[in-house]
Amino acid sequence: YPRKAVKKAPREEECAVCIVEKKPADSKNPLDSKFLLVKRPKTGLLAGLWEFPSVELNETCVAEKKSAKKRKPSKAVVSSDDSEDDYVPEQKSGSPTLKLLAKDSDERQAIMGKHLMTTFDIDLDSCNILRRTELGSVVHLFSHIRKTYHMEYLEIDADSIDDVEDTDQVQWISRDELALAAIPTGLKKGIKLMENLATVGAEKKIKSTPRKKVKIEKDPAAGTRNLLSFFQQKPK
Amino acid sequence: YPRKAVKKAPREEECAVCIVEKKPADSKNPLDSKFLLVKRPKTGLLAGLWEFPSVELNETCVAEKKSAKKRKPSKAVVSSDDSEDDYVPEQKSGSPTLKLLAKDSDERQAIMGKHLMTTFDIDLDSCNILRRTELGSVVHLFSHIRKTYHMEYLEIDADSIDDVEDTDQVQWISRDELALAAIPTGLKKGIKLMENLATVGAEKKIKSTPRKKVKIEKDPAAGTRNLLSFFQQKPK
Amino acid sequence: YPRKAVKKAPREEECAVCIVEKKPADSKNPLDSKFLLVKRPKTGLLAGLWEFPSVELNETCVAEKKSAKKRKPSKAVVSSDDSEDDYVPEQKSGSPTLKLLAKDSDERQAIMGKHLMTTFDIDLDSCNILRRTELGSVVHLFSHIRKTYHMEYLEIDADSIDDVEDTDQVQWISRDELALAAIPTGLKKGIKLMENLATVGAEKKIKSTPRKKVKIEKDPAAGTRNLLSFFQQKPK
Amino acid sequence: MLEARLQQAKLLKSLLEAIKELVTECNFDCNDSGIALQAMDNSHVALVALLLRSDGFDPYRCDRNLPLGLNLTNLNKILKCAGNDDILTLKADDGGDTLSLVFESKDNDKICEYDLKLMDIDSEHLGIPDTSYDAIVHMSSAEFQRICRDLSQISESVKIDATKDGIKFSGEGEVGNGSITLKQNANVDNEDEATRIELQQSVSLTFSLKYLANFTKATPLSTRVTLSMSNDVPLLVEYKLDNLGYVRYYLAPKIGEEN
Amino acid sequence: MLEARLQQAKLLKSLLEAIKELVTECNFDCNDSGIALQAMDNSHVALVALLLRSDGFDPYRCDRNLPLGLNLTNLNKILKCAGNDDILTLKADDGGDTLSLVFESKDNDKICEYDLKLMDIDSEHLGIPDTSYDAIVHMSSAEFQRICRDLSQISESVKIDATKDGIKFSGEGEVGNGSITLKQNANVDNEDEATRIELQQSVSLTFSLKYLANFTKATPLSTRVTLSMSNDVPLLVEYKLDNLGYVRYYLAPKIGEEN
Amino acid sequence: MLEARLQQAKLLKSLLEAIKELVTECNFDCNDSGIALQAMDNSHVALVALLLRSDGFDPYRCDRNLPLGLNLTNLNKILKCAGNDDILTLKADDGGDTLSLVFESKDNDKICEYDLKLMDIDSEHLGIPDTSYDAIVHMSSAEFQRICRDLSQISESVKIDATKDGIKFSGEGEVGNGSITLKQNANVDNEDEATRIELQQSVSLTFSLKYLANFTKATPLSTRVTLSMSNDVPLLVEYKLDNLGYVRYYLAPKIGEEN
Repeated sequence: YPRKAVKKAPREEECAVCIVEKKPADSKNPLDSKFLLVKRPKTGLLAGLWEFPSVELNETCVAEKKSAKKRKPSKAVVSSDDSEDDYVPEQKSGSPTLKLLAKDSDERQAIMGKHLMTTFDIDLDSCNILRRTELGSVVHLFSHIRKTYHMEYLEIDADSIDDVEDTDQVQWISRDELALAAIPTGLKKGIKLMENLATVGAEKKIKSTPRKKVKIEKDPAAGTRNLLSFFQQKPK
Repeated sequence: YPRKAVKKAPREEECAVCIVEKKPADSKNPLDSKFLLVKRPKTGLLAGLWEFPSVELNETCVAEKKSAKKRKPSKAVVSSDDSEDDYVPEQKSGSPTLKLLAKDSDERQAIMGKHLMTTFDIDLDSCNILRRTELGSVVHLFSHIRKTYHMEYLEIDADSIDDVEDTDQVQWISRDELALAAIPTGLKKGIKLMENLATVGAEKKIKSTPRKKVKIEKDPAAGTRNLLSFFQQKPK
Repeated sequence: YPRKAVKKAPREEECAVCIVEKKPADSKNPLDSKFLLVKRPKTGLLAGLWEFPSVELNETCVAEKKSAKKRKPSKAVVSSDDSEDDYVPEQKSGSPTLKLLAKDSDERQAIMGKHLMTTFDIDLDSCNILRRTELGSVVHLFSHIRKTYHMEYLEIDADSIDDVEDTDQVQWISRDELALAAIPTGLKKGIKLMENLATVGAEKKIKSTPRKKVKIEKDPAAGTRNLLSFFQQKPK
Repeated sequence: MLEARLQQAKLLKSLLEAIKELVTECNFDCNDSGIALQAMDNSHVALVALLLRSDGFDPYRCDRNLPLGLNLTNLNKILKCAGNDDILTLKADDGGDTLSLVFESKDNDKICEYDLKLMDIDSEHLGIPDTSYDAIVHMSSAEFQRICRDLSQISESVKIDATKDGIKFSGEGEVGNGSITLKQNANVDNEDEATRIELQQSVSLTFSLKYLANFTKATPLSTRVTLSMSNDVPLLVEYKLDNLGYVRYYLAPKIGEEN
Repeated sequence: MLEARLQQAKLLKSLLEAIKELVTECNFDCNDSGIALQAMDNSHVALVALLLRSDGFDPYRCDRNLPLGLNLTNLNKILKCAGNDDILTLKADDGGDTLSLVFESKDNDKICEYDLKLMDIDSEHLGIPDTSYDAIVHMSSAEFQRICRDLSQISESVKIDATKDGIKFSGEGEVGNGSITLKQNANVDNEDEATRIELQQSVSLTFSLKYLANFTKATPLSTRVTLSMSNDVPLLVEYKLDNLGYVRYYLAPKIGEEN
Repeated sequence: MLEARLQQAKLLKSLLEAIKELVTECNFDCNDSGIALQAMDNSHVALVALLLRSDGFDPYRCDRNLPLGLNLTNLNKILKCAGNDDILTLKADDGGDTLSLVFESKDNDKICEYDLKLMDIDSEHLGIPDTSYDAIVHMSSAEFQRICRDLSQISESVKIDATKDGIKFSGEGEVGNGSITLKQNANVDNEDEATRIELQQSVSLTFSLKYLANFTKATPLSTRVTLSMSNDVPLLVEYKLDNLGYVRYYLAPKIGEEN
């Protein structure tokens, strides 16, 4: 037989993302708002792209990487067989999901609050929060990672936080620049969710009401248990 | 009831746009042409994007802005209720269209001629115009503005105008760069119209003939009267 | 009658393109790879865009250009009649295809090997080639050129070639940057072919097998003879 | 409180199709005489007015004025879940924030209940003056739809000329010109196909084809349509619903020579 | 060696449509009792199991176990080339690397032969325990498809409640809520329309509608469908093929209050 | 001056569909014997030749040679406005710059008049030598369309082998190989389905499937198609129009082993 296709579920990763909008309290013009963007590290997945403040939620990432490293110690030239054996052990054990730091939106908001504090000096307890709401979750497939972005939207009164100079790594950019920035596709879905939310908010004049027009591209398998927890894998 | 939706027509604005192509008279190669682009101001709508030379045609814009300012004098923290009350007065008066400076293409061409002269030192009376033609009108919807771009296309013999150094604010760019430049979506439709025109011109070898393939996304309501000029709003 | 439409076949040009991937031999991570990009000359078709190493395969290009120049000696101002008379002679002679330097993939690989050697100092004989395979041909239509890109994919062990500093004209960029780079549309199809190949390679763990998912947008007329070699043009 | 029962869900399904492209959100104004709706499109050049009389329902109860603010896209999503022949019941409480829709199939034991969230919509009601039109054309609704579709191929607007002999629709565009003429033919066999014209005075008016084509989404509601015209006055396009009410569209004419 | 002849290509065409969206590549396991397939979707929440018994073919020959690794997208491309009423023959050699498909039309002298490349697929077989379900619902497959489609309009998941009186499907979303109830009606005239419930105990389970809607691609295969449910156990959705076998889908339930 | 009246607009509508994807602009050459068209596709590998004889029209008048330069996309837009059963009249003046099309419906009082702008097209006429082909295959046009569509699933080109026993179409691609064989069957009941082969010598030629599939847009024009082939010569695919003329397509063969 000519080809092999060993079916494997991609590695699951989850990530909390927060779209922070800084809005002059006395402005009705949505174009006066600024959004917080951070640059990704220069190496690794999506290197150098801009993204919203994000926290990886998978604790075991580090452990996993370590074991992967152990498996390729020699620097010998190998064939182009770029197998992904590294992940097979997880597969076999029947638990393809890594351990999560936060299971629900409350926990995620707490983690994100700390992250904004330590990384950007934004103290949510002392600043004036105009709105904070979940946008939903967006799933993005990379070559061997299935990444779930849990998006929230945070609107802060611009007068209640200190102005910080833009740097190479952190910037506050306008709504129009947002549309042009080099942001990973996965997060662009988040922008869309936020824009819908904003539209609704603006039109309806009532906040935290049931949203409409927000078409979330939800993963249909989200929230569904894994079949492997019910059925046994047969020995071959 | 949970939500409010006050229906309001967006503010109407019109704008004359001129795609200026500078073409070496001895070149048959469309890639030798250069197009004039200007950078938008650093603030306001579409800040920092590049656009073709444009003239706003609505005289009352300034007056309107002033009245808007009066309505939000205090810098107090308000709720996220980003209403657009500012525009309601116009609405009520039953005349949602602002006063126009130019009603037809002749008037627009005159205004644009002056603009090119004063802003870019391009004197249409002294330079060699190879072609000047209307491209049609393109409507673009912003969040609360309905903007009509009246596009014209102006082809000038490159030898008949002075070369000017490109600056941060004004540039002559090539056809290929045009496709990559950060130009507002609304104007990109204009580029398409021009390209169709160019194609037709090149293929057919006859200018100012009925164009084909130029599919203008016309606003179906254009040229139609407002119903409010016929029917009375009932008191509530 | 209002318009003329003289039907002419576009000029045919062929070009060999090589996507060179430099891959650390000890890395299974596709994101560690780098791709070789070159900047196009500042003038001419697609000026200033980045592309993969490419060799034009049409010998007569130069001769053709010369004859074109002869036909427009005076710098007089002409009308906007941008005819393409230059190519008519070829048309009339019934042989719209220029002479090709390489007819099959072996010849193209030889030419590309020389090109990589002389231009980028990459000596295929001395470095460790992990994979070299044809990706197929992609046809792109410019205004008056019908360009066939013969794409190949070359995977080299990163340890077996010298690291070279990136310059203004030559860069090794990552897979993610590749997605964002200003690469001509025609070549983007090539990237897609390569990605499909990579996916298949990774999933199936067997190289040089019949590929799947690789949907090549082939020109349906490719490989078909010209009707003019069978039928005679009637005198008018 | 509203309770209104319709023998065939199909009617409401078709009504929604007929108005949802023109209007996204609006109030259904319910009172003891029936359910009415009036709304303008975003550009304020077209208006749709809908009336469903209470006697078209059985039973119908509505004690006091009750405006139901609805998102038509969402209402349409729910109506898609009704079978054409289902019995449909609308229910709403006076203080409530939902419209309840119940679909019962006639032939099997299936009941569907949907609750649609209501919105508070601040609508503007326009007073439409009684007009005695110079020309009233009765014609096949399918033929009117066909004409709008055909002329859209070549033109963006249509000039309608009504004379005592017939009605002529004409347009022009890049491709060329076209005109379609229907002769007055009161005596044809097929009543649905007949074209009849009540004329006080010849009229000639120009309209946006896109809007007219939009109005013809109401074609499934009636085999006949009526075009009422006077010069310099909005066109009235009316589809009558058998014994139940009507859908009326108004469209402002185009100005001057521009098209 | 496999040789299996089917009187109507349509059956295999419909089977492929029923599983190809869920699974892209899998093994058809052939042996003397017939052809079987088992595969999970990529997310590992759904499983499809297919059985075509040998006596549904005439003739059927398969000497020893023979797994045929197939790309279903490619197989489907080839099956699209078969007429619905063509006679279809599958052939494969024991050591071979192709599956041969022959389509013969009944009425004219046309013979189509296709060779499909095989793949070596390392599939994981799951042992599915015998479960005595608390509720088994027999219902019209078309009705089930309709219900999944309708609720998809407003919701991403469906709660299924089975009681002795009937089965209720309900969902909720941005637009509002909806529920569809089918009453147990063993005695209706139309056998295909009847809803019958075998109940040990009431169940209430929530599932992803997208997956259920995917399963209903099997609707053309049978007029009836069976839903077998116990709390906290994967749902079994089964379509029986007349005298030939079945398609079964398993779907894990949703967790907790999230939907 | 041209005046040509056709009893059924459908014929011209179908003809346009059959050629508009291959050719965008070309001359309809009118003279006293009828209307002819000849045009190559952009890549210069295919040619379409059309003839409508004057006696298919009633009346037909054309005093002198009159080339009508037409944009087929625009002509098609206007023909879409004709009902299938409308009576169609073409009119053009000798010095004019428009083609006038009049559609009259048979059953009601509707007249449509369209004016299409003409273009001055500098067309190249090719002399097509009379060829006595080695193999001429008469077959069902629907079957030919089906075969082209089916093989397109797996291949980009088709090899056609004609022998005295039958005609074989075969292709190969990533997915696998396929072949479809039609046996010569002169005596079948259904005349439209029969496959007949006039053979001087066996031929084997390879063509681009995309172009062949394009030619089969002419299928509605005739129940039969004729494939005429000699080795190393363009294929002729002909659809005859009852008593009126023909559509012929020529396609150059593919070179060598490349496909």
